[in-house]
Amino acid sequence: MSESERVSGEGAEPKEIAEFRLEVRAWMEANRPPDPGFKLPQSFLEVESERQLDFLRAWQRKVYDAGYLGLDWPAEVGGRGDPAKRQRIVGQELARARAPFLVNAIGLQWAGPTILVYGTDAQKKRMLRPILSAEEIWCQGFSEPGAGSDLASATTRAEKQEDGSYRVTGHKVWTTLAHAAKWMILLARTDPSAGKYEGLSFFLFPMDVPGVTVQPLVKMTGEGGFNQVIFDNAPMPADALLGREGQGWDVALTTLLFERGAAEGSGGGQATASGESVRALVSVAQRARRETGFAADDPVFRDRIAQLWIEEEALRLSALRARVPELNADRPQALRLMNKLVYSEYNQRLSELACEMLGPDATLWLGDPCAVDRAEWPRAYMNSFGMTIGGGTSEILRNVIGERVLGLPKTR
Amino acid sequence: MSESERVSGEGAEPKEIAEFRLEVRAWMEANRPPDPGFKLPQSFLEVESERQLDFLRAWQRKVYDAGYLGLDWPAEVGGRGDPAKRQRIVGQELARARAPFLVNAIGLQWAGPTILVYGTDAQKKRMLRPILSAEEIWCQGFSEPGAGSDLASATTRAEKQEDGSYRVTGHKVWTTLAHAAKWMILLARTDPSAGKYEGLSFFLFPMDVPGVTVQPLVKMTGEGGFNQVIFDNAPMPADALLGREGQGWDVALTTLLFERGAAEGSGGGQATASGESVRALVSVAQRARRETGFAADDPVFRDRIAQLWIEEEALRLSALRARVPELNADRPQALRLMNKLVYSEYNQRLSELACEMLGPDATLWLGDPCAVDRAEWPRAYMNSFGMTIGGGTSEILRNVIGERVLGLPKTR
Amino acid sequence: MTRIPTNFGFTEEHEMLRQEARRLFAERCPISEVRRLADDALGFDPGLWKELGSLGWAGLATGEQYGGAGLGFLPLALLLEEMGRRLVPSPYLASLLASFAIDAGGSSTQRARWLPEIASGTRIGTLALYEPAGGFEAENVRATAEPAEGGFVLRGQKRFVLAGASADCLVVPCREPSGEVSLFVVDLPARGVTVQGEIGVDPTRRTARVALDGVHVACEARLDGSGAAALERTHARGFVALAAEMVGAADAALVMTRDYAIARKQFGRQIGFFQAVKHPIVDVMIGVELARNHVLGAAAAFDHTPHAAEIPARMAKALASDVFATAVRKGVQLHGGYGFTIDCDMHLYFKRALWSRATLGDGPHHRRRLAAALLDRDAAVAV
Amino acid sequence: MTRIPTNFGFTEEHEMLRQEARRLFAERCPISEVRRLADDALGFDPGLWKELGSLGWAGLATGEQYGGAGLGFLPLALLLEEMGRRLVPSPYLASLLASFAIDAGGSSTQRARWLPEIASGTRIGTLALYEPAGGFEAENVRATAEPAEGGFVLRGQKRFVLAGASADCLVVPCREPSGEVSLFVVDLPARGVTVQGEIGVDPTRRTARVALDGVHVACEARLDGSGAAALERTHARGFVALAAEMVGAADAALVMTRDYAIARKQFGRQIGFFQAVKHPIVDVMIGVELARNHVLGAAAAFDHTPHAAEIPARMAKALASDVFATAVRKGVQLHGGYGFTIDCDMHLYFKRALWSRATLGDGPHHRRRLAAALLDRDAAVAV
Repeated sequence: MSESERVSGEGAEPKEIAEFRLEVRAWMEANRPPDPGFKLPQSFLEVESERQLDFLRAWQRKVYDAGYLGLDWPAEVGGRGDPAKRQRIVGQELARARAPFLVNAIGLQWAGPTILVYGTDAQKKRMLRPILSAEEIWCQGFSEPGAGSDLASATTRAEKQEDGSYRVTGHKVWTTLAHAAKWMILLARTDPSAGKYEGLSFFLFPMDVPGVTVQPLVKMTGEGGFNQVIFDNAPMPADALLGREGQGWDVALTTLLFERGAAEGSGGGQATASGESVRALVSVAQRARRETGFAADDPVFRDRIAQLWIEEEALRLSALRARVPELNADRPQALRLMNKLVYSEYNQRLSELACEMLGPDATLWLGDPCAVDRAEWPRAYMNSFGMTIGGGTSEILRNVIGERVLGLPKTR
Repeated sequence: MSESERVSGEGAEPKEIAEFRLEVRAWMEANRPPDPGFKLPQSFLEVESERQLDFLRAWQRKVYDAGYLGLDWPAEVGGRGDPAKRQRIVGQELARARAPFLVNAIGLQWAGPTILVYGTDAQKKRMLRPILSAEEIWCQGFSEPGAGSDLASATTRAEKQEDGSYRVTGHKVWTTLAHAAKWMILLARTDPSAGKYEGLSFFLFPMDVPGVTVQPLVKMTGEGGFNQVIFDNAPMPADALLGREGQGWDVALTTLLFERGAAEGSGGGQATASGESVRALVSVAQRARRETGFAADDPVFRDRIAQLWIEEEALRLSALRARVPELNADRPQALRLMNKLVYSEYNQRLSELACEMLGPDATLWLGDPCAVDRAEWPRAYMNSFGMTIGGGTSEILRNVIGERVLGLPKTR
Repeated sequence: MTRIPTNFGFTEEHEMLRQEARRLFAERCPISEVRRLADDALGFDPGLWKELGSLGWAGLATGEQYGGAGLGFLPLALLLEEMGRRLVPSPYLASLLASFAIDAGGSSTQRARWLPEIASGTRIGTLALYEPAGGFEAENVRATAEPAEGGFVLRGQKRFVLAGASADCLVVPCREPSGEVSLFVVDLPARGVTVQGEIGVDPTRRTARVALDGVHVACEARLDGSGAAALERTHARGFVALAAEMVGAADAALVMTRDYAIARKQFGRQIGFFQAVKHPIVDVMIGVELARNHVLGAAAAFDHTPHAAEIPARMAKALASDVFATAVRKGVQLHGGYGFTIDCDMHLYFKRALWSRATLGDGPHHRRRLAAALLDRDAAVAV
Repeated sequence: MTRIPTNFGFTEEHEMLRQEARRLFAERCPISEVRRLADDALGFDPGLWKELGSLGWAGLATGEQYGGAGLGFLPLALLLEEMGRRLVPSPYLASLLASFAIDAGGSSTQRARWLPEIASGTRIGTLALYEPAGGFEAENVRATAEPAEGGFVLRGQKRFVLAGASADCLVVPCREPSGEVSLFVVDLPARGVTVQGEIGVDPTRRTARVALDGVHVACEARLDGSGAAALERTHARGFVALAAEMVGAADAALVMTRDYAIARKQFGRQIGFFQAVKHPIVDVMIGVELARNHVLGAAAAFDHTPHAAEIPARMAKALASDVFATAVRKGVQLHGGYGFTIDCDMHLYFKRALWSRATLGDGPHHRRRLAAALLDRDAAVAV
């Protein structure tokens, strides 16, 4: 088998699917945008500038217009009502083509699918199409300074007014894309007298109202892309409510399942084509000079690279196996709940290993003319913590898996 | 430097100490007993038979008679009142000479030192000398079926009688050497109405009274050496009490400090001469056949062996550094409290690595004519769990260190 | 592009087999039975062995033309996982290796001669994997086959021969004067063959030393195909068969530890409350599930893309070896003092893990080959 | 038998120095100052540098006959640990490497010429460690020194030169036509030397690319001793100097994480209650203490058994590299979202760890040499 075949995404496919894949692949090849001439972010978590945003919106729009987004969403909201499988194929081919990522990821992967589950018809009609077209960017307002892992402790208040509308006061943090967002999925407390979980509600909050202050935060890489958002009596219409009042925690858990890759239905597939990362690692190993030659010739590094390859392949196989219920009979939720945990830690070890192999060359930073791959690897290693912390820290996810999948007693 | 020098125990020593070391070394060389012709246990945790016991008692007696035990115990109880350093040297030279271990380890290392701290003059006079001479073997009655890591939950009851004596009823487990012991250090509840900690007392219990049943337990290696002990209204005199009634938990914590190597004053040094283990591992690596030759030539195993060497040396240096208070100013307790944890896990990884390198050869067991080193390595790997579990599991010790050394909140 | 089916080729028939296997082994091989057989001279239950034969499971993957069920590798992997879960002491794996070898190296005549009896369970086969000098690959073979009147004379020492003392038929790699390795099938007992049971760390798995001291075999006893190639194919299948068993056993060790963490209380709480107990259990579960992915993937590869199965097979054995080792290491540790005794069943899994990791290549062994396939242009392994 | 003193040769004088250093850096280099200097063009505080000179610390280990304090390596290690703790941006380590090299390679005349000014802090020295082709050992040197009238002409490229843009004096290894490597001392600025600051991941540590484009130096600029031998001795001291700094910095990262685990509450508890937070912090502490043991042991070895110091030195750098990497990995992770921002000081330690691990050999690099010393009879390393 050639290298390109070895790292491909899927098992043997029915003819129609294989044809669809080839069609997408050809389109990507023909339409992938050229290098814009300025630094692009590594993922949607690091979008800083207007020009980055414009470029990425235009690209997502192009993919949508070509008919490759929202494939598994209903036609009446802008989708195509196809099986989820086709959307996954688009995601895989996007990654394979090394095309830019889809910038409205929070809308496509978390907000949209949640609205599809809990939204009224009016909400679906209004919200979903602009998610696909990237006309309206979404952000997520779950975490607070005092409620990071313990999301249910959120204290941001949504106070109901006489006319049924709400006023929001509070403080959200780690709000990726808030600076660009038209909408926020917001977890807020509507009933402070109710229990910790029962007092929460879930809203589709319009960011362009008065009383909203977005302050950029800077990541350890020096990059922006996430923010804190301060609400000072900000107004929100009655129909911003998603689901029922007091149902917020349940709705948020659904969102978290999408966020952790534990449920299907994202409008645009995640960029997780298999083989991509280890292939990049191999390229680093072949260029990384060690005392004994190149890292690719050093048995100690070879052993670690092989281990990562094994894990990457195991993750790829998870995607196949997750769709055969009988092969998950003993622990139906396991593969889905562990996906984000395993991937994020694998990814962290992989990017750290790349830095290790590169040695001093990995200590050069963005802007240095000799930096290897524009300092991609130390940057990727630092950014990898975004994934092991955000969307449920690895520590919290181990609790979740232990409790929900294995029935171990709750640690709290 | 030659190999034998590289693995030696101590730093440069004052002349008198160096002379003492040479004297001990010469004595060991001349007096080390020959192979008895039957299987000896790997440590005092695995003593099974009468003949093993007799052989080992005789050896300890010989060491004591030569003046090399109890060096740092007072002369009036059978010791010599020397500095602790000399006793350590004996321990190191015992290990260096590959002499048999000292069988009355619980007496020498845990019971004796505790009696020295808390005992009355009468108790010291009565108990200590026969510990040194191995005339009276000791065992430890702390753990219970329901109180393993949570020792303070002990429910074994010591009920005070009108004449001031006690009656003991209860169940102790993992009681090493109980089958051979004349005495037990016993943690028992004297006041069930008092608090969990306050209701405990500490006793020097005579094993040869009615109402005591010793049932051997068998380890996963198939070896014996530890037991459960069932007390059915067993009598115990008033002067069996060590310390005050209700002071048992404090006394037991002192014992645990000795047990975990966190305090000095043991009557006979532990067999932890540095270099011994990695040296043995190297010998395995040089004989272990791998696909590419010997494990000693395989860079992946070489890397792991070197890592263990680094850790072994770090442990050796701990022993030196622990005695310079200024070099421990920031965390005075750290080195001592972490010693058992680090050593036991290092030892477990080392013995597992030996098994890995040996491959199929490590799957042959005691009695097979082709078993490498009489199956020492799989046996050592299995026995290594005795140390990561007994005397405070690794998990509990991490709590203890986190709480006592780092001031982290208690996990309970 | 060469790909396995997206559902691994899994069918309802496979599911029925899996359930049936789980039921049967739960009933016929509870841990009390494993303990009984651990002390038994023979080391397995001939009744259960016979039943596996009559269920058609001894020849599950063997072609129908040779008396097998011809169901392929995937159901075999599912069956082996269930056997591993119960640590079923059985010559099953031994016989499987023999049938793989005869299938890979034999002419159709030779297959027809030996496979049906093995597939029916009438005869127990085995493959001589190791020699005293170590290694199981063709290049490690030092036993010799000298041409002699009407056949060959075999000489050499073999070790760690699975079920060696029970086998009726031994497939043995020997080196011919040309330097080539060939596979010979020796019906046992045979003059010149001495079988001596080994005393192994794992009492649920019996192995033997086999001495070949001038063993005369007929020409037809030499399998027609290249011995080296046949061995390679056999080994790859062996990696996955053993990995499947290991995944089942690791899963059982995990469940046992999980159950103990729920049942056992300390400090007034179930110990599974404590993350120092909970998180290692979760990590073991994750490892077991990932290793299971590889077993399924590799099994499907043998069924659908056999020319590209070596890499998945090595991945399965490498990961299963590490995961099983961790599962039992944590298993003993988290059971505390009890886990360290022979009363706790964990030690049986612990010993099986030691044996299984060491046999047919461990993590470092297979990762070395995988790295070559990934990193070296001129890798010998087909990727 | 060659042994270090049982107390590492530690004295009251060392203790006073340690306390004084801790006090001084706490006062003069709080984290706000580190942040200021991270954005500063020069990258360090010349006032503090001058003060180190006047305290005699720039020449702490330099012999008294060359203007140093002659206190030996142990107090130097203690001082560097305190600098690491505060991430003190300083050309100290650079100048130290230069003085090690001149001390190791220079004749007494050469030492007398350069060491006093470095020891007094009047001039900043540095050593050119790397070249574009990688590696810092003598065999990696490709820069050349051609004999020319009255001296030599140096040509080549050097990278990752510590404090390169601030240095007054550069020790540079070059290869002579004979193939031997020699060390040359170049007073800066010099014609033909171009220094270009690198943009590094660690803003508290400045490095530079240095181009030698036909640099004329006098005969006396070539250090008399064997360049390879001098480099080896210099590197070994460099391993421990850097390891000492790393241990201090790792300890600070540990303490910061510990403090956060006590201050931060989630689920109604201090997060340090949770073993998933507590136990990794404990493991980092254990690693830091073990690495500190090796730094002390190696420092004592330079002072008392210098012929047997290479192994302890490599152990110190190997362990410190891994421990510091773990300390900051856990440090960021356990600080949660905050730890991932530039507002949290952890990122400064994280970046220092990346730089420090990569420089002067990481864990695998040194373990490879250690394994050779332990396992190979004909090891090049003196054990």
